[in-house]
Amino acid sequence: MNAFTYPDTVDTANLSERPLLDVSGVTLQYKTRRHLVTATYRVDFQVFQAERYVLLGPSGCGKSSLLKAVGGFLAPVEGAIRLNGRAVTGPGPDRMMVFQEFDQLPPWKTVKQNVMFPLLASGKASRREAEEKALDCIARVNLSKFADVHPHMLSGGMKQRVAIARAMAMEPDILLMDEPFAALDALTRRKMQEELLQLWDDLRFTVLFVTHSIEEALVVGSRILVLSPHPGQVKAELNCDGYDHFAVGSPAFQDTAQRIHTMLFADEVETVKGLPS
Amino acid sequence: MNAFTYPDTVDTANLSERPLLDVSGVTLQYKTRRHLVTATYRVDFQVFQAERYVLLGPSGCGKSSLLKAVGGFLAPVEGAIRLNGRAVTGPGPDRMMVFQEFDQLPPWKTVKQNVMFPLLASGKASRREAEEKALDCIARVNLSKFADVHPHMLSGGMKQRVAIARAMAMEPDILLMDEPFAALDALTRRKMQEELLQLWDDLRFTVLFVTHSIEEALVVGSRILVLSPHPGQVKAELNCDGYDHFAVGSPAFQDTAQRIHTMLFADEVETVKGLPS
Amino acid sequence: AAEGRIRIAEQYGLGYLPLHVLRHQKLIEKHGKALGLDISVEWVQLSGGAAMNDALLSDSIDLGSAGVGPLLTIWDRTKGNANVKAIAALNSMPLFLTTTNPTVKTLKNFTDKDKIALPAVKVGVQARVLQMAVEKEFGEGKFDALDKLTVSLPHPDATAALLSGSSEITGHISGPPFQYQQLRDPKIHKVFSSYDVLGGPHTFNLIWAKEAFRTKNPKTYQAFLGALREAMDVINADHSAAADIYLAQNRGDLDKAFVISILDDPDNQFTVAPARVGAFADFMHKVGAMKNKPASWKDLFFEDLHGETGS
Amino acid sequence: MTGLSLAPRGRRAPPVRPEYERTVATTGPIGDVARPLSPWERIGNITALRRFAVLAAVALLWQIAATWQNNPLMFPTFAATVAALWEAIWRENLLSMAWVSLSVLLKGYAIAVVLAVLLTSFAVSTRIGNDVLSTLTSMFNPLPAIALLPIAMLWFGLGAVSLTFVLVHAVLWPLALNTHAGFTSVSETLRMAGRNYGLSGIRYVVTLLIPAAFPAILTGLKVGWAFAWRTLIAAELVFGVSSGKGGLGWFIFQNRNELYIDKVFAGLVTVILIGLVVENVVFRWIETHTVRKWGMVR
Amino acid sequence: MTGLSLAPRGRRAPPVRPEYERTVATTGPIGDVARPLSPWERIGNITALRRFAVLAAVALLWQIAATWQNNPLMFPTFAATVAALWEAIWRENLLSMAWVSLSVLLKGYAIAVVLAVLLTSFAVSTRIGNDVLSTLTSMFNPLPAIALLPIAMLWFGLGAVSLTFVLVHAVLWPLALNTHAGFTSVSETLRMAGRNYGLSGIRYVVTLLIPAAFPAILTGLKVGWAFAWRTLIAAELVFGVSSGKGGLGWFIFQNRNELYIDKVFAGLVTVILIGLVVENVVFRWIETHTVRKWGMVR
Ligand SMILES: Nc1ncnc2c1ncn2[C@@H]1O[C@H](COP(=O)(O)OP(=O)(O)OP(=O)(O)O)[C@@H](O)[C@H]1O
Ligand SMILES: Nc1ncnc2c1ncn2[C@@H]1O[C@H](COP(=O)(O)OP(=O)(O)OP(=O)(O)O)[C@@H](O)[C@H]1O
Ligand SMILES: [Mg+2]
Ligand SMILES: [Mg+2]
Repeated sequence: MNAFTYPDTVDTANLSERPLLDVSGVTLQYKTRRHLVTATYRVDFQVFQAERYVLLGPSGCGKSSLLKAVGGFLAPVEGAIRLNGRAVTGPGPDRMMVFQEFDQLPPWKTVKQNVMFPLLASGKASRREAEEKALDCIARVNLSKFADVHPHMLSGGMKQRVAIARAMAMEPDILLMDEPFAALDALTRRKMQEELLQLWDDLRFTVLFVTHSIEEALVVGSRILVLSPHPGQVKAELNCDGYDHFAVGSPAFQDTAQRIHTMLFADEVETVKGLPS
Repeated sequence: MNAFTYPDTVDTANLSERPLLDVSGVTLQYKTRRHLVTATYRVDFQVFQAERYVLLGPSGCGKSSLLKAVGGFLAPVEGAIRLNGRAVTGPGPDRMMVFQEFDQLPPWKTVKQNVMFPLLASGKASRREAEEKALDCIARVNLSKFADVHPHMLSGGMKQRVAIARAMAMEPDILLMDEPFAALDALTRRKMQEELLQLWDDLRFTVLFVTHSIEEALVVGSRILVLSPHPGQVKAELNCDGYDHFAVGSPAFQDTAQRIHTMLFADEVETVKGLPS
Repeated sequence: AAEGRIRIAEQYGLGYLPLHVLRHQKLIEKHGKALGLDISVEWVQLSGGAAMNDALLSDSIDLGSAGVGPLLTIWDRTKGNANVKAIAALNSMPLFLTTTNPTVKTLKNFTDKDKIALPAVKVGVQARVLQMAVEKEFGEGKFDALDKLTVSLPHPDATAALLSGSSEITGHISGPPFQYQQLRDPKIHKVFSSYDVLGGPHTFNLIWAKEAFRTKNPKTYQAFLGALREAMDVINADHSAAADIYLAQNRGDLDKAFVISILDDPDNQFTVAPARVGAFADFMHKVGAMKNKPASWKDLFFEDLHGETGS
Repeated sequence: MTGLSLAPRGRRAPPVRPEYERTVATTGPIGDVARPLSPWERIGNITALRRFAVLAAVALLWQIAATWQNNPLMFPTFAATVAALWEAIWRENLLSMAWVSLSVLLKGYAIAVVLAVLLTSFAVSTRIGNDVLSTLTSMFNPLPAIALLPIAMLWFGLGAVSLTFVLVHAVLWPLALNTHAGFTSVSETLRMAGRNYGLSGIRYVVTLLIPAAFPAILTGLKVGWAFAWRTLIAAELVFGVSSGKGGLGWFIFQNRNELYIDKVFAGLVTVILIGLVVENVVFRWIETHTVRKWGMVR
Repeated sequence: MTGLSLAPRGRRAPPVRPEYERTVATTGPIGDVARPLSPWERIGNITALRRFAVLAAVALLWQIAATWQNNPLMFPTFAATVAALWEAIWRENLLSMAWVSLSVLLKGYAIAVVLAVLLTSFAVSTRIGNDVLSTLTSMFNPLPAIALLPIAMLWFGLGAVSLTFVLVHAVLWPLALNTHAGFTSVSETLRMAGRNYGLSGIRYVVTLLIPAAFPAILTGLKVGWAFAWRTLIAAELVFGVSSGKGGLGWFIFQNRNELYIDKVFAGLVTVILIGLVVENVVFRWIETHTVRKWGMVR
């Protein structure tokens, strides 16, 4: 983790003034046969090149929906989503997504084939290169022993690690991760976080990261969007660059964590009041 | 949370000497067409009446498998599992399980019906009672607004909350929970933890709890089983009674957390060594 | 079945006119009353000889009616056990080989480009008639010389194919009324009539039963035979009335004049006496389609008819 | 991350931006989480119009093909068929004939559905049951109904019972196959949840497996329905009927014999129309109120 | 937690137990995580034996029923059928007849599979395609093959092409129905993952939807296979073929006309045997190497 020293070597020449991802006034709704469910209401935020942007908010506030909208799977009913200035119209391999659900791995492919699949499907790599790359990424998520196993033989956390390896192997413009580490134990989680930061340090890609852990948000993110409960609206945007695992105990870290906590707690009190005993 | 004061009012007369759940020398294996995967190796532990027993271990170490074996879904190839002295032969509503996967809710039932389903199926309650109870539990997991919605319209965390409500409504002899709060945000998670402890305080049921968060283990559990990486073997059993949310900052808490951390880290070093760079 | 109940299966087509008359005029009931018996008659319509024999053998019907071929087959197979025999003939009618190929005057003119449609290749009356004709023309033992040109096709489909002129089917052996419908088309002409092949009129359709039915229901049987004879008389007395009955019974709106013209044709005779059934049996035995050879036509019929002059 | 890493992008860093906090908008119209759809949106979901267009296109194609073929004895035009249909309905009681067929069909269908459920429940609960089902299915499924009718007649006599037997044969195997396949693809987690409730035996099948496998079962029901028709018509065509109560197949057979090909097609169109109604009313209703509502299919 | 809470269990507390730490056993035999199954375990998985027992039971039942019925002209015994089968194979070239049928069948089947894939791909990618498929299926699926043969003859002449057309009709619709139902039940997450890879159009269907819907497709293939046989036999029964190259259906038809019922049953047994082989060898092999290996079915 001591390789993680970007602030010293920033190359400000490349700093792009236009945001990579521009989400403005996005309202997301699910139409079903009888209901119209509003998931988020007029959310706007910008993500710049090489940012590690975290979406934080209570369960059901529309984090996954926002990520799906950026992924191009869900069209906003209001507002616009622009990637590199172009409106997002559909999904594509430039935005690799790690889904929250465990059934995101095609069950007919082994772990290795699963990681190779998007590389080959998008034409990003030849078969040999894809295989090499896949094995490398599988090793990074510590699943080398299981490379030739089908997903149904994996535990929940192992499945999610495969999904992470798959997304990382693609080295996309922007990585969309929906609670990728939620199913992982403290240790594996920490290792994956470090792996992600290490990789970021190498490649300076952009991440849009959904998490429900304040600590994780602070460690992984460089900027945090705090969302209100359902329907999700923007509550605050905070900077948190510079915290790594070693900063967890520091007063600054604890301060920020406390601040976010309070923000979330404000709602808590409200919600609890409304609850039937 | 100030109602959570059990140590003062312990009724030692009822203390049962025989463990409620006795897992001895259990080896779990998955047979597939070509492989035999050992998930856990000769694991033994005892859970006593009213204990909050936590299984802690790295991803893929066999925690879910152990829980499934206790649930009666997976027969051990070696060793025995006894509940109340009787060998576990199959699943039953005396051991309600919260699964790790998000697809554990029958999609053809609404949230309310889902919570009522096991109550009715096991004959534990009449329709009217079941409905009343279901609505109460749904309110506790803060989903009253979604009581008449089908699961496919819920977010990941909401689905898991329904599963928790469903299990709690059953008030089983032993509650089996497989990372039930993993998909929840910090706030909801804390609320659910408190809810669980509150309920425990009222009813003194027994919980077998899988988690990957050391903090959660210490807060929720009264005793912790630490498992080694795959295949899972018992590494340690620790007491952690008396820590609640307010104890998180205390030195004792931090000590225990650190101790467990080190235990897990011991492996970490080993594993990392074995990793291809 | 108990005495007083009879289940008769008829088929679609003019050949079964005597049965249609029986049904329409309630003649069986009438003859039963004369014998002091209330007979309940059940009618069933089946679509072919094979279905008929299946129904008879499974005791779903008492009397089955179809062509000579199915009778000879079931007689042969049940000889010695169920003993199915014919009660009476229903008619004598010719079968024509018709063609749309103007160059075909005799069988020898058929080439490999032609296809002759039959209800069932190699089996059934039509196929046997063709084989007999071929043997006559090509020489002893060569009865199957044209079998390779034959194609199985139900009458209506073959007729439609022939009339439409847009398929490979150039020849067809059917029976009334299809062959008459075909001949109304100037493009279609007759190659031979089965009467030429067999040397005169021959029975086309018959009605038959298991021996057990006759021995257990002598009065019902007698009433049926009497009624059938009366039906023949009704038809032969007034073709126009018979045509009316046919049209009433078959619900279709076939042209009445056309029906009368067929009935008026002297080739088509309605009589209970069999004609040249023995010749068919001999041929089928010769080509191996029958294991048993009847000594005379009388072996094939119950004795009630043995007084008739048949062949 | 060796090999084909993208070209290094240098040590870029995002611009440093100010933090901000906002007050959340009061819950106005967005507050009621579940607002019903507007009537207009509801109408937009009706597929009847698009389906009707497809039907019209098929009819048009038919008319053109038939006119071009110009062979009314084998392939009448759509217009001629409609005329014949009209006439058959008013003058020849086509509808009551269709009803005769339909009632036999419904009986056979219902029996087959019950049998299929029993058979697959048995198959799913025991290993030998599984073998029995899979062996019987692979044995009997390929047998044509016509081959079975003679045996049916032997056992049940002529008439509706035999037809029903053949119908059951036609529907049972494909339905059992689909149902069983549906059962075996129910997710392991759902299966465990059900057994956790203490469900077992027939209650497990009825309250858990059947709804969970409902998309597959519905397909089986559709396929079975189609094959019931196919079989009934074929059986009537080949074997005729008992007195007086001719069905649709007999109507087709009779008119074919008289070379009224337009009426033959009218009979077939009746079959098609019944099929359309059943698919678009009955099955669609079931689908909307089950698997679609439950989000089990798109 | 009001209402029916269990009786309060008092303020019980568990006994206080000592903590302990253990050293983890060295990785002995348990170390190699994936140990191959022993030969004995492998043998235990063979189902051939159990299936054979089922077959024997069916044969026995048949023999008893036929002996009891004692009507050899309608329902020969199993023994008589086997004898007739033996004779038909050696003296009447039954095998080559079966081969004739089989080759026509395979052709029709293959064409139908391709068409079904195309049609459902179209249906799954556009809304109107969906309507077209569902309308066509509900229209044509119930039509019996026999009703279509005249039109087939008109367009394709006599012989194998018409039969193939009818076969395609028999297989296409049920297969398309199953495939489409399979496509629509693919999980939304998997669907999104596929589109995330940049897959679209036919590549999306081939590399994602088809494997994901494979359990349903396999059922469709099985049902289609069975119906191809049913149709071929029925079509040959009713329509025959040009005399030289009679198939199995023709064999059955001819012998039925001549009342050689034991041979009819011999023909049917041939169909059954082929069905068993295809199910237990071909489809089983496919199943083992796809959906079972992938853990998509139990
Ligand atoms: N169905 C299965 N078939 C074969 N192997 C399996 C199966 N399920 C789990 N395993 C294997 O068993 C081991 C333990 O799995 P298990 O799901 O119990 O882990 P876990 O401790 O719950 O992990 P996690 O925290 O990631 O959920 C893993 O190595 C996994 O590969
Ligand atoms: N398919 C759907 N149909 C209808 N409503 C949906 C659907 N998916 C999600 N919703 C609703 O949208 C809202 C936001 O869901 P979303 O999955 O985005 O939440 P989330 O922030 O990811 O929550 P979590 O942390 O629990 O995963 C929820 O209220 C949910 O009920
Ligand atoms: Mg989510
Ligand atoms: Mg697990």
